[in-house]
Amino acid sequence: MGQASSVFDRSKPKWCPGCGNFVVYSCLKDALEELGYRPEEIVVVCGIGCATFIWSYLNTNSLKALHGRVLPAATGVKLVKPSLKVLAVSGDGDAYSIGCGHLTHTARRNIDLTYIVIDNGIFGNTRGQPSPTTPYLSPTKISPRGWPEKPVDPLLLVAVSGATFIAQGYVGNPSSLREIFKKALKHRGFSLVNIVSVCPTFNPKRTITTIKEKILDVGLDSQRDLDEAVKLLLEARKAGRIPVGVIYSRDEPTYNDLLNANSDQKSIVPDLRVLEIALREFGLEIEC
Amino acid sequence: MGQASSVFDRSKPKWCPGCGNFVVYSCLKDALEELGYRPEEIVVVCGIGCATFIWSYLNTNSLKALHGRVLPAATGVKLVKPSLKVLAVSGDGDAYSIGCGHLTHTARRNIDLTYIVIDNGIFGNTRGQPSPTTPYLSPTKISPRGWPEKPVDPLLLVAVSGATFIAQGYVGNPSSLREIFKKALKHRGFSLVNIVSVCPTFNPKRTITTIKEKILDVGLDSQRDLDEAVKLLLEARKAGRIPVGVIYSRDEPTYNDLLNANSDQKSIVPDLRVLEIALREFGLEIEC
Amino acid sequence: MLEEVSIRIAGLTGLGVEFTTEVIVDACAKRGLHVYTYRFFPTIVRGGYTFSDIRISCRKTSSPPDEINILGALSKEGLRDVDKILSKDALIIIDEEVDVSQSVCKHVIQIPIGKLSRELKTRMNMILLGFLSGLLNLDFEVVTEILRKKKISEFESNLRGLKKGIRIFEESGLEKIVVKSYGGVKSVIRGSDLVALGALYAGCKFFAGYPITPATSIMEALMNWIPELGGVAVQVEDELAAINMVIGASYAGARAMTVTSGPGFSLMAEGIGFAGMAGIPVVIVDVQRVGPSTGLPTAHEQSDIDIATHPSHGDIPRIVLAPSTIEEYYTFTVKSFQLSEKYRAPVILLLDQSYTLNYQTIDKIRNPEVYSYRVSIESSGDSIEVYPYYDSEWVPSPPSKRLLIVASSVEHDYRGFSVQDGEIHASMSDKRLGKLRELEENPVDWEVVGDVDGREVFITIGCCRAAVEEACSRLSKNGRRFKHIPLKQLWPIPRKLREELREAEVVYVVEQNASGQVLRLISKEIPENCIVKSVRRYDGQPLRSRDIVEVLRDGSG
Amino acid sequence: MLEEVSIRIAGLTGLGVEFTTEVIVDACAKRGLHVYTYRFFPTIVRGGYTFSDIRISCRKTSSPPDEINILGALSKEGLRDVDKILSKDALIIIDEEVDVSQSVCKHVIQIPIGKLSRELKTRMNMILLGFLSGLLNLDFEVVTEILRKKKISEFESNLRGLKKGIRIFEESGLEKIVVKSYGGVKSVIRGSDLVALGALYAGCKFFAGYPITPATSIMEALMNWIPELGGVAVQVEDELAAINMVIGASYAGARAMTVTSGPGFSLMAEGIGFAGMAGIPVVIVDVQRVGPSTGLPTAHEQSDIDIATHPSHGDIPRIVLAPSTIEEYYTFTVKSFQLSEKYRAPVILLLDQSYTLNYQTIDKIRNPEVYSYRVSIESSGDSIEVYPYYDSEWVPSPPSKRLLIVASSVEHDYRGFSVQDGEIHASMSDKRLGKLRELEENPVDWEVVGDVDGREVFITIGCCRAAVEEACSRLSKNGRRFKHIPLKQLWPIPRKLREELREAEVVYVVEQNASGQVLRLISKEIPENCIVKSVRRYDGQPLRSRDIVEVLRDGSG
Ligand SMILES: Cc1ncc(C[n+]2csc(CCOP(=O)(O)OP(=O)(O)O)c2C)c(N)n1
Ligand SMILES: Cc1ncc(C[n+]2csc(CCOP(=O)(O)OP(=O)(O)O)c2C)c(N)n1
Ligand code: SF4
Ligand code: SF4
Ligand SMILES: [Mg+2]
Ligand SMILES: [Mg+2]
Repeated sequence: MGQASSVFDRSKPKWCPGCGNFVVYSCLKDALEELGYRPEEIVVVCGIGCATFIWSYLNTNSLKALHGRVLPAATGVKLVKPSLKVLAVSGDGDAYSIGCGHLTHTARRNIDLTYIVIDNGIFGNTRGQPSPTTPYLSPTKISPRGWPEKPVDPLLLVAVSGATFIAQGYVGNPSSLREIFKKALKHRGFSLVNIVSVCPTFNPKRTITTIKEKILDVGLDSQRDLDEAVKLLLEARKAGRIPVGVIYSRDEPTYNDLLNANSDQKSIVPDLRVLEIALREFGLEIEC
Repeated sequence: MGQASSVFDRSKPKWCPGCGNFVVYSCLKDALEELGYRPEEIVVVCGIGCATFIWSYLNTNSLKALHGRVLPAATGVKLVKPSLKVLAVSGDGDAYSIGCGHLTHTARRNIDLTYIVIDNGIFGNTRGQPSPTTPYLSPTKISPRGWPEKPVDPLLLVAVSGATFIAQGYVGNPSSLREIFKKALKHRGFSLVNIVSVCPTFNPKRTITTIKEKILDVGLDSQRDLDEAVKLLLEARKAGRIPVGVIYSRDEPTYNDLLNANSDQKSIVPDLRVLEIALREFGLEIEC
Repeated sequence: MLEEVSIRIAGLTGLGVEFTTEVIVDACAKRGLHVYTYRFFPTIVRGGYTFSDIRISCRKTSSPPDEINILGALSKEGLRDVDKILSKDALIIIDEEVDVSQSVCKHVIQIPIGKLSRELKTRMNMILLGFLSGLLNLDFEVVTEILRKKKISEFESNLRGLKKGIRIFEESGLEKIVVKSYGGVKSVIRGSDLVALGALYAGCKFFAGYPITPATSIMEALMNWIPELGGVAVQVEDELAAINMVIGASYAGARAMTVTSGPGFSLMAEGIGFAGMAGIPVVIVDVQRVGPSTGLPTAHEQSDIDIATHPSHGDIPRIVLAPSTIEEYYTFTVKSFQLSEKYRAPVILLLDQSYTLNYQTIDKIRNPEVYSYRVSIESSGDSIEVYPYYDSEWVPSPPSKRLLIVASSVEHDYRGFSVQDGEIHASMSDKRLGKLRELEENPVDWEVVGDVDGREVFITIGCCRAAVEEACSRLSKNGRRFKHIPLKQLWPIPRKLREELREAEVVYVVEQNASGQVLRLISKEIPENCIVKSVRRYDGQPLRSRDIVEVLRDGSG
Repeated sequence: MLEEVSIRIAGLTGLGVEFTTEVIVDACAKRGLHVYTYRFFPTIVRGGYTFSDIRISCRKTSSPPDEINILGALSKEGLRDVDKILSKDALIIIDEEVDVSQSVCKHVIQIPIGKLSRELKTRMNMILLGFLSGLLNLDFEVVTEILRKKKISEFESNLRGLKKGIRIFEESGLEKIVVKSYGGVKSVIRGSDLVALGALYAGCKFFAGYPITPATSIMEALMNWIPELGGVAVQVEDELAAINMVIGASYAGARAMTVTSGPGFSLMAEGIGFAGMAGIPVVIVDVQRVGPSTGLPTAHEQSDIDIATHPSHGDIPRIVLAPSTIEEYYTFTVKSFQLSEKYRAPVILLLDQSYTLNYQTIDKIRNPEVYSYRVSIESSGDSIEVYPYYDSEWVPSPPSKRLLIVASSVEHDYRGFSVQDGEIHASMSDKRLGKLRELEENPVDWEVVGDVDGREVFITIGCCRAAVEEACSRLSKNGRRFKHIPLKQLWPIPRKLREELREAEVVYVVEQNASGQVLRLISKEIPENCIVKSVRRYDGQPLRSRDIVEVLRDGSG
C-alpha cells in the first residue's frame, strides 16, 4: 500500500486500524502518480468526516470545505481555474445526506471534476450514526427497531441527473479501484466514483468479506448508453448486488465549455473597460 | 373553473391573466371536495413563489414555510399528527432548485403526503430567471447564449429515490389533472404530482399549445413496476415527450408506520414517567 | 419656475407604473433636472397595489418627498392612502370611470384613460405619460426617443398613447409646471447598477448567486457584464451553493462576490464563517428587505444589522459596511474587494432596497484607488513548498509552480494544516481578529457632516443620511446646531465614534427597523450623561425628511 | 484522609481513556465522593492524543482541578503538556517501555502495562484501572459490578486486567490515597442526559436532529427515550431539515426541539427566524464548540454568544439562556418549552461542551413548575373560523373542529393572513418584540451570589461560574469582597444587571472566547466610571479556578 515515499505524501495517514480509507488513499495516490500529475496541478476539495482526512495526508493544493458543501466549493475552483485538476472528496454522509442537493445540481452542470465518495454506510466521524447508505430496516444505535429509510442510490441519482461518468469501486480490490480512479481522472466532465468501504469501528457488520459476496464486476470499459446503465443499476439493486467498475461514460460539453470559461482567470485590477460600460449604459462618467 | 362557492374558498385568487396556477388551484379544490375532505382535516404547507400563493386562497389549515423547506416542515406535521391530510405545494424553483436535497430524502422516507409542484419552467415570482426545468441551451434573460444546465428530471429523481406514487399532470387538461389529484390524495405514502404549467408573463415561449404537442398520455391506472416506470420516463425524455398520468404507484410502509407513529401526539405536561427513567438510568432522584 | 415638484404614479402591478416612471425620469435628467425615485410594489406580479414617487428638483436630493404634488392614478387603487402624503394643492389625474367623490383633494382631473386606451389599442400608462409630459413640459422628441429605445416592439402603439395624452393635456387648459434646472444632462442610475459596475472595476471575475428580491437586479447586471469582461457569472441552486462557490473561486484566485437579501444571508451564515476561518477573501452584498423571515420581500427596511455584524458562530473576523450615498454604492463596492484581501475577512456590504432598486441622479464619480493583494508566487528549487495561505499579506493561488496552497475550515497552523492544539487555536484567533484593529482606528471613509461643533448629534445608517441632512439643513436655519455622523462602517465599530460623541448633549440614532439595531450596536459608545433618542421608522418605506422634522419639533424620539 | 485528589488518565483515542474514567467515577460516586470530569479528545477516532481529568473531592466541585496529583498514562503521548498541570508531588504511572528520562516529575512508577495486557489478553486500560482502584481504595466488588454492567461481552478479560492491576499496586508498596466523603451514594450524570430528561419531563414529543459533535450525545439520548414515551424522534438529512421539521411538528401541536453545535446552528439561522416570525414555539439547543467554522469540533469554547443572540435577519423575538450549573441543564430545558410558548419565540439554550459531555455528581433536583400553553380549541357553530395563531396566549393546533390554524413566514395580520401593508408590519413587529419586555424585567432564574455588597463584581457565563466561585471563596478569605452574577439569560438582556452594577468599582467579565462576546453584549450595562476587565480563556479547555486567582493577583485582565 504505497509504502515507497511519493511526491503526494504529506504526512502519515491516521485512521482506525482496518479502516477502508487507507486503501482509498493509497490507490488514489498511485493513480495520480501513474497519470503523471504533479501536486501543484491538483486541488483537493474536501468536506468533513473521516473520509475527508485524505486532504491532510495528500500533498496537493487543498481546500478543506464545509460539511456537505464540497461540490459548490470545488465548482468555484474549476470555473475560474480550468487548468487545475479538481478532485472532490467526501464520505457518504457528506455527499448524500447534507450534500445531496448539490450532487444533483453539479451532475447536471457536468462540472469537470472527479468526485470521490468513500461510502462506509455510516457516519464514522461522529461515532456511528446511520447514513443515507445504511441498509433499510437494519438496527442501528439510534434505531434499535430498524432504520426506517430506504437508502439513497447515488449512482442512479447522478445517472438521471446527467453525470457523464459513473463508477463504483470497493476497498477489497485495490488494483481495480486504482484503474477506476485513472479512468475517472482522465474523464472530461463530472465523474462520480462511489467506493464501497468499511468502518470496522462503527459499522463492523460490513466487512470486506460481506461486500465481496455481493460484487458484480461490470468491467472498466463501459459502452452502455444511459438506458442500459440505468437498467444495470436497477437490476443489480433488485438482486442485492454491488456493481463494481465503470458503469457509464460519455463525452458531453462541460459547464466551463458552455460558459466559455476555458482559460484561467486573473483579476485585472482595476479593470478600466468598465468605464466604457458605464458611459454606454448610463452616460455615467467615472474619473480615474 | 370552480365558480360555485366552495368551503375551500378563502379569497379570490390573484395571479397574472392566463397563469397556469388558476387551473391547478381549481382542480385541487375540486379534487378535495369530491373526495369529501373538510378544511379542518387538511394542512397545506407551502414554500415561496407564485405557485405557493395557493395557500392564501385555499381555506384550510396552512403553514407558509420557507423557500425550499416545504418538505421538512410538512414532514414535521405528518409525524406528529398522522390523522391530518398533508399537502405540500411548491413551484419548480422551490422544489427542485433550493429544495432538491429534501426531495430525495422525503421520497426515500415515504412520508405520507402529497407534494404538488407547479412546474412552469421559470422562477416566476422573482421575475423570470431560469429554473431547474428550463430547457438546456435555451436563451434566458441571464444567459443570452443559452442556459448551460441540463434540466432536473423530478419524476426520475423521486423514482430512483423511493417515492411510492409518481404522477404528472398539465394545465391544458383540467379534468385529467383533477383525477390525478384524487389518485394522489388517496395514496398512502409519498406522492409527487408534477404539473407542467405556464407562466405567460415570464416564460411566454411555453404555452398550452406547445405543451400539448408533446403530451404522452400514460393513463391513470399504472400497473408498472419501478423498472417499467423508469423505462417509460427515460424513453419519453429521449423522445422529447411529456408523459401525463400516473406513472407509478405502489403500497409500502410509510415512515410513520416504521416509527410506529400512527396516532396523534399530545404533549402530556409534565410527563412524570421521566422520573422513572432518571432513577433507572442514573439513580437520579427528581423531586416534584 | 418651481424649485421642485413631486409626482406619484400609482395603480396596479402590470399597468406600467415602473415603465412610466423610467421614461419621466430619463426625460427630466436629459433636461438637466435632478430626480429621486422610490417605488412601492407588492410580491404579486400582476394586480397588486403599486406606486412610484418621483421627486424632480433643481437640487440633488436622495430622499423621498415630504409631499406629493401630482398624483397620476392608473386605476382606482391609485387613490389608496394618499390623504397623508398629498400636498394641500395637489392635482389628481385619474380615469373618468373612477368614482372620486370621496377624494379629499379639490383638484381632480378626470380623463378617459381606459376608454381611449381601448379605442387606440394602446396602454393606459401611455396616455397618462402623455398628459404628464405635457404638464411637466417634457421635450416631445426626447420622450419619443426614450420610448423607441426602451421598447421598440411596442413603439407605435406607445406613441399613439403618448400623443393622445399630450393632446388631452393641452385641451385641459392647465398651466405647465416648470422646474428650474442647473447644468446639463444628468446621469440617472440605480444602486444595483453601481454595485455591479464597482465590482467590475475592482476586477471581480466571479459571481455566483441565487435570485431574491431586492438583490436580483444586481445579479442580473453582473450576469450580463461579467462575461463581457471575460469572467464567469452563474446562477446556482441556492445561497449555500452561492457562498461556497464564491469561496472556491476566491481560493483559486479570482476576485469573487455574491449578492442576496435577508433570507439568503441567513443561509450563508455558515459559509461566511468558513471564509473568515480560512482567510479567503469574499464580498457579500446584502440588499436589505423587510424581515424577519420571508417578511415583506419587496419593501424597504434596515433590519439585517444584527445578523450582518454577527454573521456566524465562533469568533470570526468580518467587515461590515453600509454606504450612505448613492455614489458610495460604487466606491464601497470597489473598496470591499481590497479590504477583504488585506484583512482576509469576508466583507459584507449592507444596502438599502430603496437606493438599490430606484433611479436617481448621480454626481460624477471619482474612482477610488484600487489595489490587489493577489499575487502569483513562484517557488524555486526542486522541492514543493506549502504556502502559508493565511499568514501573509499576499494572497497567492494555485496553480503556482512548486507551491501548494492550503486553506481550511478546520483550525490550522499558519500553513493551513489541521491542528488539535488549543494554544495554536488561541494564537490563530488573536491573529485573525487582531488585524481588524487597524480598521477600528481608521474606519473606511469616516465622515462627520453638518455642524462639527453641534451638541445635537445625529447618527444615521444608509439612506437615512439624506433625509436627516435635508431636515437638519432646514431646521438649522432656526439656529439649531446639528452634527451628523453617517455610520458607514458597522464592524469593526470605529473608535472615532466615541470621540465624536464626547461633547454631545442629545444623540439621535436614526435607523429603519423596529428594535433599534444600530443603537444597540453602538450604545456603549454614547456617553452616559447624554440623552439618547432612537428614531425609527419601520413601515416598509424609506424615511422622509418630515419624519425627522417632526421628531425634532416634538422633542420626542 | 484527603479533601480532594485529581487524576488524569491520558493516552491515545481507542485505548479506553473514556471507559476507565467512567468506571472510576462510578465507583467513587458509589463511595459517596463527589466527582467532576473533563475529557479532551481529538476529532480522529483512533490514535489521537486524549486525556481525562477526574477531580475527586469531599465537596461538590464543578470545575477542572488546578493541579493533577496522579497521572495514569496509557502511552507515551500521555506525558504531553503535563509540566504545567502536575502538582509538585505528583505521581506518574506509566508503561515500563516508555522512556521517562525527560520527565519533570520525581515520582514515576513504571509498570508493564503493555506486556501484561498482551500476555493476559486484556486491555491496557484495565491494568491501569486495577492499579488506580487499589491506589484510590475503590471497592473491588463495586468496580467489578460496574465492569459487568458496562460491557458484559468483555467482562472476563477486563476482570483479568483489573485484578492484575490491583496486584501490581499492592506489590508496589505505595500508600493508598483516601479521600473523605460525606453522605451516601452520589448520582453522576452528564449534562447531555439532563437535557434529554428535562425535555422529556416538559413533554417534548418530537425531536429532529443531525449528528454533530458535541451535541450528538443529547440527540442519541432523545432518540432512545422519546419513542419509549410514545413520541417521535428522527435523525434527518441536515440541520435545515431538522429545524424546519421541528417547526412543522410544533405547528401541528407537539412540544418539539432540536440540538446542534455551532456549524449546525449557523445553518439553522433562517429557520430560527421563521419560527420567530410565525410565532411557532421551538427549542434549539446549541452545545458550543471551538469555532469559527468547523474549528476544533471536540474542544470547549463559548463563542456562539454572538450568533445565538443575533440568530437571523430582521427583528426577530428570541430568548437565549445559558445554564450556569449542571442542575440547570435540567431545569432550564424544562422551562424552555414553556417560555417558547408563552412568548411565541424560539428559545436557544447555549450549553458548554465540558458540562454536556462529562460526568459529574449532581445534587438532587427539584422539578420546576411546568405549564403548557398548548390547547385544543373547539369552535362551535356551522362556519369555519380561522384562529389567530399568533395573536393569543394560547397555542392551538390542527385538527380542531371547524377551526383553521394559519401560520406564516411572510408578514401577516393577526390571523396569519399575508399582508403587504407597512403599517400592519410595524404593529406586528411591535407585538412580536413587545412581549419580551416582561423577560427583560423578570429574567429567568436571576441570581446574585457571593458578597452582594462587594464592589468587585464578576459576571460569568455557563461553566465559568464554578471556577469563579471557587476562586472567590478562596480569595475572599483574604478579605476581598466579590459579588458574582452568573448571567443566565443572554437575551433579552436583564435590566437588573444594570442595577446590580451600579456600585461596582471593578467588573470582571469572564468568558471563554477570543473576542469578549459577553462583554460586548452587556457593556452598555456597565457604568462608565468603573474599571472593566475582560477575562478570557480560549485554548479549548474549560476555565480553572487558578486562571481567576492569577488574574486577581496580577490585577491584570
Ligand atoms: C453543518 C455540520 N453538521 C454536522 C457536522 C458533523 N459531522 C462531521 S462529519 C459528519 C458525517 C460523517 O459521515 P461521513 O460523511 O459518512 O464520513 P465518515 O466519517 O463516515 O468517513 C457529520 C455529521 C458538521 N461538521 N457540520
Ligand atoms: C432563501 C430564499 N432565497 C430566495 C428567495 C427568493 N425566491 C422567492 S420565490 C423564488 C423562486 C420562484 O420560482 P418557483 O419556485 O418556480 O415559483 P414560481 O414563482 O415560478 O411559481 C425565489 C428564488 C427566497 N424567498 N428565499
Ligand atoms: S471511525 Fe470508521 S471511518 Fe473513521 S477512521 Fe475509524 S474505521 Fe475509519
Ligand atoms: S409571474 Fe408567471 S407564475 Fe407568477 S403569477 Fe404571473 S404568470 Fe403566474
Ligand atoms: Mg461514512
Ligand atoms: Mg416556477
